[in-house]
Amino acid sequence: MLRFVLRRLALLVPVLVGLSILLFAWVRALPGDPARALLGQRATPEGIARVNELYGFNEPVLQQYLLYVKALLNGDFGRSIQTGQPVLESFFEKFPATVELGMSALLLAIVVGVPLGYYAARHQGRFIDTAIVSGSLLGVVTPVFFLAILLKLVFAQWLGWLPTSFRQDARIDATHITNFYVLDGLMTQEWDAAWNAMVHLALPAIALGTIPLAIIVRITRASVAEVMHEDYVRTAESKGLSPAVISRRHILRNALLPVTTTIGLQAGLLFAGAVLTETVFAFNGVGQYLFSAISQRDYPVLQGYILFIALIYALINLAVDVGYGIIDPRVRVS
Amino acid sequence: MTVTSEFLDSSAAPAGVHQGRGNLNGDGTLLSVRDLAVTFGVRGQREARAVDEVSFDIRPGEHIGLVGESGSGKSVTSLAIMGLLPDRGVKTSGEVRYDNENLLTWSSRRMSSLRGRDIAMVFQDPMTSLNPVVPIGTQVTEILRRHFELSKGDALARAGELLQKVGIPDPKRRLKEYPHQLSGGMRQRMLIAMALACEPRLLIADEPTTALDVTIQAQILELLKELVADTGAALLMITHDLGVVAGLCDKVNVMYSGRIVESATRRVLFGNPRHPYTGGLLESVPRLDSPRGAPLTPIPGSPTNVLPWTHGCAFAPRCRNAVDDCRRVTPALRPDGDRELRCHNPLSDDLPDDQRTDA
Amino acid sequence: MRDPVTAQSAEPVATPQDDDVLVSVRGLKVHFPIKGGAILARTTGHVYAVDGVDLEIRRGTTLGLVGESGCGKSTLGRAILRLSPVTEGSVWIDGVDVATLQGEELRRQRQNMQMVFQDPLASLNPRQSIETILTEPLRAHGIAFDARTKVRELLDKVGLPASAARKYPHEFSGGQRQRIGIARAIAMEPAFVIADEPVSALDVSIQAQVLNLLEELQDELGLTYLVIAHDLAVVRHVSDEVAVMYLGGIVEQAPSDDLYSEPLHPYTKALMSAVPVPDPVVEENRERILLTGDLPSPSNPPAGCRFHTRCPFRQETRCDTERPELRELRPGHRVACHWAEEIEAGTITPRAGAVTGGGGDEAGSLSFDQRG
Amino acid sequence: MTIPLPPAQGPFTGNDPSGPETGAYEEDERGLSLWRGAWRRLRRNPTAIVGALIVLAFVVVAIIAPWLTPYEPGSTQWSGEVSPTSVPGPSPDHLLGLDRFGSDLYTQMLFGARQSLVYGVVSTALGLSVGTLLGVLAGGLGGWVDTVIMRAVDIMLSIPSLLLAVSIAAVLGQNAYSIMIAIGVAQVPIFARLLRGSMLSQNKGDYVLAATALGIRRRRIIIGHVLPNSVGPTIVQATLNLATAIIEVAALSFLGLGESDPAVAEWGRMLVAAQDRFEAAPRLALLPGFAIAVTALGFTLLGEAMREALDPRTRR
Amino acid sequence: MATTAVLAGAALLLSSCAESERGNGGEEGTEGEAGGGTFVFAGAAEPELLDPAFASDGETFRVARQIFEGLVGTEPGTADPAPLLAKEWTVSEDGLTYDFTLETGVKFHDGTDFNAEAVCFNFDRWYNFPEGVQSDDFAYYYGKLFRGFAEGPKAGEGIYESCTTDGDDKVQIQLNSPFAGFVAALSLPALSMQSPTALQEYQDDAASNVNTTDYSTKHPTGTGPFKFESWERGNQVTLSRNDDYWGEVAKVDTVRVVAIEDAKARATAVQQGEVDGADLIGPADLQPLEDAGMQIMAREPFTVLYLGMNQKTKPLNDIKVRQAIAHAIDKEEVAAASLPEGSEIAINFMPQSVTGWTDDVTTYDYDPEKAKRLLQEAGADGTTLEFNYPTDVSRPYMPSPADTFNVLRSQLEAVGLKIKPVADVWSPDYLDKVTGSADHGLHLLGWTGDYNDSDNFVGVFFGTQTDEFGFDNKELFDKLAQARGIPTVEEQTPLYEEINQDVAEFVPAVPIAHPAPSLAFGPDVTGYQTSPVNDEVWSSVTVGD
Repeated sequence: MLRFVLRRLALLVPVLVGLSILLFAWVRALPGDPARALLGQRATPEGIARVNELYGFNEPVLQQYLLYVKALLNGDFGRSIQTGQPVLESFFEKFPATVELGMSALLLAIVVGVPLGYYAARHQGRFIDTAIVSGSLLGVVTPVFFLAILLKLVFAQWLGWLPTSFRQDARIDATHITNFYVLDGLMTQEWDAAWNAMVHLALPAIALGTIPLAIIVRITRASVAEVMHEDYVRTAESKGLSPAVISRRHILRNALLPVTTTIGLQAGLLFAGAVLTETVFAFNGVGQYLFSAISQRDYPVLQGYILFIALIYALINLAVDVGYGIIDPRVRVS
Repeated sequence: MTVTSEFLDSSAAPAGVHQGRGNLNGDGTLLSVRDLAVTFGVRGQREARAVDEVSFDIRPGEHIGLVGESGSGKSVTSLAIMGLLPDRGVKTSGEVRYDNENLLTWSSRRMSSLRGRDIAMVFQDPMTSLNPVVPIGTQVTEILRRHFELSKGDALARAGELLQKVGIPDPKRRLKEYPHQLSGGMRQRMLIAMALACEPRLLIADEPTTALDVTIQAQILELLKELVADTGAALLMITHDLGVVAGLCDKVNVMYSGRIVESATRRVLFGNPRHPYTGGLLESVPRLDSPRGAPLTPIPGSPTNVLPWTHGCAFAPRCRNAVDDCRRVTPALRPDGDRELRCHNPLSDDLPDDQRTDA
Repeated sequence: MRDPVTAQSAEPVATPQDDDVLVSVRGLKVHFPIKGGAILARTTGHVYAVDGVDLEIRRGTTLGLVGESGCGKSTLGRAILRLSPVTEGSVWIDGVDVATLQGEELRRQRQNMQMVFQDPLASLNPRQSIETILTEPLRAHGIAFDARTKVRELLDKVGLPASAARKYPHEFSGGQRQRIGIARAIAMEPAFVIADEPVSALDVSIQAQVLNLLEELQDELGLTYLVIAHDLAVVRHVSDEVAVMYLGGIVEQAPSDDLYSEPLHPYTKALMSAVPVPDPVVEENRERILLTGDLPSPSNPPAGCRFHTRCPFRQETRCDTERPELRELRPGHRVACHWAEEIEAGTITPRAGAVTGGGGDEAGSLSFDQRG
Repeated sequence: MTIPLPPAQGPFTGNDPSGPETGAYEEDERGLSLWRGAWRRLRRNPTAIVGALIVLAFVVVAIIAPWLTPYEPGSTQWSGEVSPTSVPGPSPDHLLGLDRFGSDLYTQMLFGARQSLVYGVVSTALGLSVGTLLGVLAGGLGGWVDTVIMRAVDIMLSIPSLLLAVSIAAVLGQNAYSIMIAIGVAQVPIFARLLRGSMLSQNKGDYVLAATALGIRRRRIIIGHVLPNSVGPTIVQATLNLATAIIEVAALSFLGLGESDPAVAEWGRMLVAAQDRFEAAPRLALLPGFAIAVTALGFTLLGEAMREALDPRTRR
Repeated sequence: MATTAVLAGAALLLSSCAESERGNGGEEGTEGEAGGGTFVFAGAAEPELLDPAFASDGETFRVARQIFEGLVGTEPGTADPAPLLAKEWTVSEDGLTYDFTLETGVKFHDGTDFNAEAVCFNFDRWYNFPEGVQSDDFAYYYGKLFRGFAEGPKAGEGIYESCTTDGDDKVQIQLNSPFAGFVAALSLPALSMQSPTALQEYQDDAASNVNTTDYSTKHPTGTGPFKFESWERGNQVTLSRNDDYWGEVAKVDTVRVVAIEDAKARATAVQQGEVDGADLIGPADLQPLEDAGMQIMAREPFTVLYLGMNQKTKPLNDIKVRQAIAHAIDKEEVAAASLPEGSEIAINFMPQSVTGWTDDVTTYDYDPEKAKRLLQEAGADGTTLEFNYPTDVSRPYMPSPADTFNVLRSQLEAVGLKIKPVADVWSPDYLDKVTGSADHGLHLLGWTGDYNDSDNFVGVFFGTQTDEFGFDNKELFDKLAQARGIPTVEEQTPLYEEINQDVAEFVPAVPIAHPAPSLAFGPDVTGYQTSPVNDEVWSSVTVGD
């Protein structure tokens, strides 16, 4: 297993190097001048030249890249052109928000999706199955941003039950240690802060979690339906085991293997959804920041963030594979 | 409930094994199948009758063979007895009499406490019949714990003994392993160990050696024979391999397209097959003991070239002996001397008279 | 890719000039590398699938190759046809060493050597009609033909109606598909055909049809066959000569009748005694030599005689240290066992408990009689 | 629908006289190729019919949009009637009312279908063709070509596809082409990997070995055997990707990277433009939102049905 | 405009209400006379840094105005200078010497005394900024207003001469050339007084990035009614009441400034009570918010929105075409369709309250027929014009660009022009294209005044040859340079009036309106005093009832 992990990590290196080159080239291919973005409406040509010189943007690209890599190797991801904040620092400030959002969305998707999928599979062809399958189809095809807008309209604006933006009510005096607001609230025993953070998570998490939820329902259903007809389930039945044991030990344990892979894949894909969700809900996370970095041509932020996301994406996939090995003994030996 | 340990202690008398565990049917049979019919219905398609008019008896300790090619309905029959056919889209009629009751009318809950304990089953493919992600130990102990009130430790100890019994070396280590770490033969031994764990009164073996190599097959058949004899269980052997039943079964039922076409004791059946299908099978399979160069006489067509039984004899399109009646009149399974036969024009009876017990 | 460790028999073998012999295999080895390593893939071992095989097949005859799954018989068959990489050795077919051919030369040579596969459905391209399947090889080799007549003729040869030409593989039954596979193999009128488990995927009532067809075609076209199967009865039925394979090597080879009447190798004996016979009388009176354990892994074959770990006749000496050569014990009957003579003479007997049966299950018969 | 049957012993093989095999000897008809078989199964699948109807409706509307409305798309001639706080609702002249820019909403919706169709089809076709080419090269040639292509694909896949599309759209600027290219390029790795994977698995098939044994040239094997058997999943994926593409076009518009003209009838853009008129006229957002979802649903249903129809396991 | 007056009245009313309701207490019930509680305000972006000397963005200034004070402030509700830290001042005849008398007893938040020495410390700091921060992205305002530093490329061009103290409460600033807008300019937050102690301890003007120094992120120290508490990047800035404030102590305990980029989201946040107030409310949201019981306020417009025309492109180089376009536009309709209530129609490129505004200019009344005729005369009817406008942005002068574009487009199309829309993301794409390249035709842009100075409007627009307008009009450039150099406002006035007339004749752009930036507040907010130049200090604000 350790070998496997090492091998995968080693394989990651060329991908990241390739990605960093690609990113570097791409970021510089973006039309528009970061200096202009920084200086705004009143920028003068001298001012722009000065900023470009400051950030070394008028050096040859190859040299810029080498300098960038050199800094990277020293753990320096550069500073945001817009805010001057070190990229690494800002990433770790914003990353908890996105993780919190993504985890809630995923948790929602798993906690609701797996039982629904299982239930549908066990009632294949009945009305309830059709209903669940249709619902999940709708979930797959509804654009995240549309759903986000709808949720906002219904639950925030019409019903006024849930907040529309931010991670926490600005009126609450909350201590932020880890920047995971719910966790912070629990750690500091500021219960209302934790609760408030959770309430703020509700709508974004639902919006972001719907697609993974729908996909998990479908995969679980398909997987359970397939496993149900496996020989070993028949063996289990022939042993006279109780339906509960058959479901849990023989059907679910096997059926969840592909679901695990799906969950991993979805976890990676949440980043894309987070850009849209965070934008709609003014949720101050990586997605929103990344998107504004694209429009602001904030080169260091773009390069750093996308590299991080790719890395995390790869690590999630690796974790899924490792996890898969842990739950599937067949993979363990090889 | 106390666990009977005779199985583990082979010196104990097999007769005592099933004391207090149900009765025989009134006619002395352990299991009596009468007019079993299974119909599969799928939305938008015509119903398909997979098994029809199937009747046979199993007495305690008896070995019964059910022989047929794929699609002949032999496995469906066994699943129907076990109550393992899906609820939806399947209609089962007839009677499976056990303990003077019709199993087909039992609730699924009641059936599930019967399965594994009174009637157990070994399946064809040992590769797919074991749960790949559950340790072997759990898979053996779960059946013990389901049917006997055993602690985890006791169940595990007993599972170890069972593995030993079926010839799996180093059972302690094996119990912690997973099925993929075993060879095919070992897995089949595992399945047999599980099936015999509760010392059932009837063991149904559905093609238990088909997926195995011939030397392993010999091992497994030998093991089955031995264990079934030890526990005194009856055996219903389902196979397509006439060789397997020839050495094992007291009585053989040959199925074709969902119905029994010939039924007799093995000596009678193999010595003098009368149904053209049985005869054809025997003539078309190369035999190790026949002189080389003896030509094979194949059955023409394929098992899919069949008539529906409602329009005559299903085998008629492939039958060398077919007469006009065969395509018009559905033959019934009738006693014919020392056997039961479903044929309008059976093969000639060419055995010497002294071996016959004419009706 | 030659394995230095096992390369002792690399000396060139003289071209077999015997016109009678169509196929001659010398010292054939197929070793598959096992890839491992933490970071960079490297070879950590080999699967010795075929490990030094010599075979000869005379023109117009059939050699049966029998063995259990995992013994390397299919790999051997594929290596002979260069469908598996050959690690070492030569394969002379009709005067050409196909083991050394490459590229276009090899492709050309394929006209002369064909294969019938085990799974008829999997080996037919599901998206091609039968006509395409049958004519594609002819086109590939630039053989001129009239499609209609040729296809009709081929189908006729294998006992299928001409109407089959425009259908697709999935529309046929198993036996019919295998006929198509055979028709395709003979389309280019090859001299040599390997049939790899040609009937094992078929229903029992169909097997005879296909076996008969193979025989008819051999008579008609003078084909030379290598029939690979795990079923001894099938192999015996179709073969003039039989080779028994165990864990990458041939352990016994003899004319069919000799082998079956007098198996000399303990493995052959065990194998034959294990085959059930559909005759209660025979079954009840048979002695059965039971082997213990499973086939060892071909990636880590036992030293000495590969069979010694399971052999009921195993001796203290030689068996676990010295690999027995295939030697001719009688004319045409070769065996790879150090103790073959002694076993045959009865001076070495199998271990106790390895033999069962003999005299039948008396108790069973008795109870049966009582009940009857 | 999975039929619960004991494996390998389906009772249908024996008793169904209408089974395809009985007639094999007698009738001289054209055989049923896998494609035709799949088509037949597709036609009988209600899911496919619903999906196809939606897709058909969508395509027809997209094509004949100009004949369904008396107005020009993007015409803002009624902008005077629209104010920040009021947007005229449905009336005989404007079936769905006006949008916030004073265009006829009904017309905009119709032409939105056209935009979505063009964007979806062009971008998917781009992704499909480039991806297929790369996949065939990688899967067919193997070796270093495979390694290089797959590493590149890995790199592309290491960025979530929407992010990739956003990045590309940002580079290419705000116009229709850049959206199509962005979404198309983001699909390339999906198709390349899918096709390569299915080609590799087909490569292991016996029929490929058989073709090699027959002496058929490698190139011919790849093109004539492996590829036709590998494209099934790709076609399914392309259909499903049409749904994704339509949603992603809308997402890019939503992020302000789409078509630059505010009056252009593009559902995603209409949705984002409608956001600040939500109270005044929710229909401005709901209609395009539902239109996107329903269209995506149509393609998804069709794709799923095709997957089912092409799946060898559902073949009888 | 009537509406403006009403709204301004409302604002006053609100502040007087605050007086009467004071002391009712917030939920926290803090002691003292203040109302307590937390006031949460949403801007459109987060501040860039907290040292206003290096800032030029409104969001930084919004926060800075609560923490810092300058020598000069503004009259409430106007752009006119008013005493703040300086009680009074005098100017010499030649306009070069300024004498300020300071408030006494004022302390910075860190306890440092505010006195003449501190004032000179600040002036000297600005003047001696190292070269690294002299660029536009840092000391923009000082550089623009004082034109040079002690060292660096613009050494010697500066107009600052010296600062001398006379006791603790008297300070004299010496300039080396006259600057009519000097006093008004001192009301800019960029020139507010900062604690010398804190600056010395935490600020490093020579840092490679002054945005991230300790001072700029954690220790901004001024004399204002609120003290800096914390800044959670990307989240919020928290300020607390300065209980030792020299003037009237603020009423709320805490102030939080949050950033919500999307205008719609800001409005929703106010409506949902997630924030107490928000700036730059979109025109479409005003009515719904009002209906929901929220308070709407409009600043007196100190902005201008114009339709720019690039004379580098044909046929916009033809004055007839430009006149035609001016006649084609119905400014009232544009305002009604896309601008908040309270916006004024523009005829000059500066709001009415700025020196030099005159109604004696050529006004191009809405006359489509005349426009068509002019186009025909110029042979330009049916020409296709590129029309650039930004997306995803709301500026005080341009709350809803897409809507504005849309109305303008239909008006221009109505007179026979064809419009090719080109939309870009505001920053940097749009700005790049419109102000940094010649690759544009018509475009939307505008300006928000920083302080009451004419040059801050027309001078910025038309003072030199620019890519934005693409014309070279030496006469106009000279006039603007000359006006800038005149020492007193009184003398400047006629010249700026003349300039406005010239510009109107020349039509380099069409002034459309002076949009009134709108703010929205929850129903329980009182005492918010709007300012045309955003000089809004929240000490009088109360929250809760």
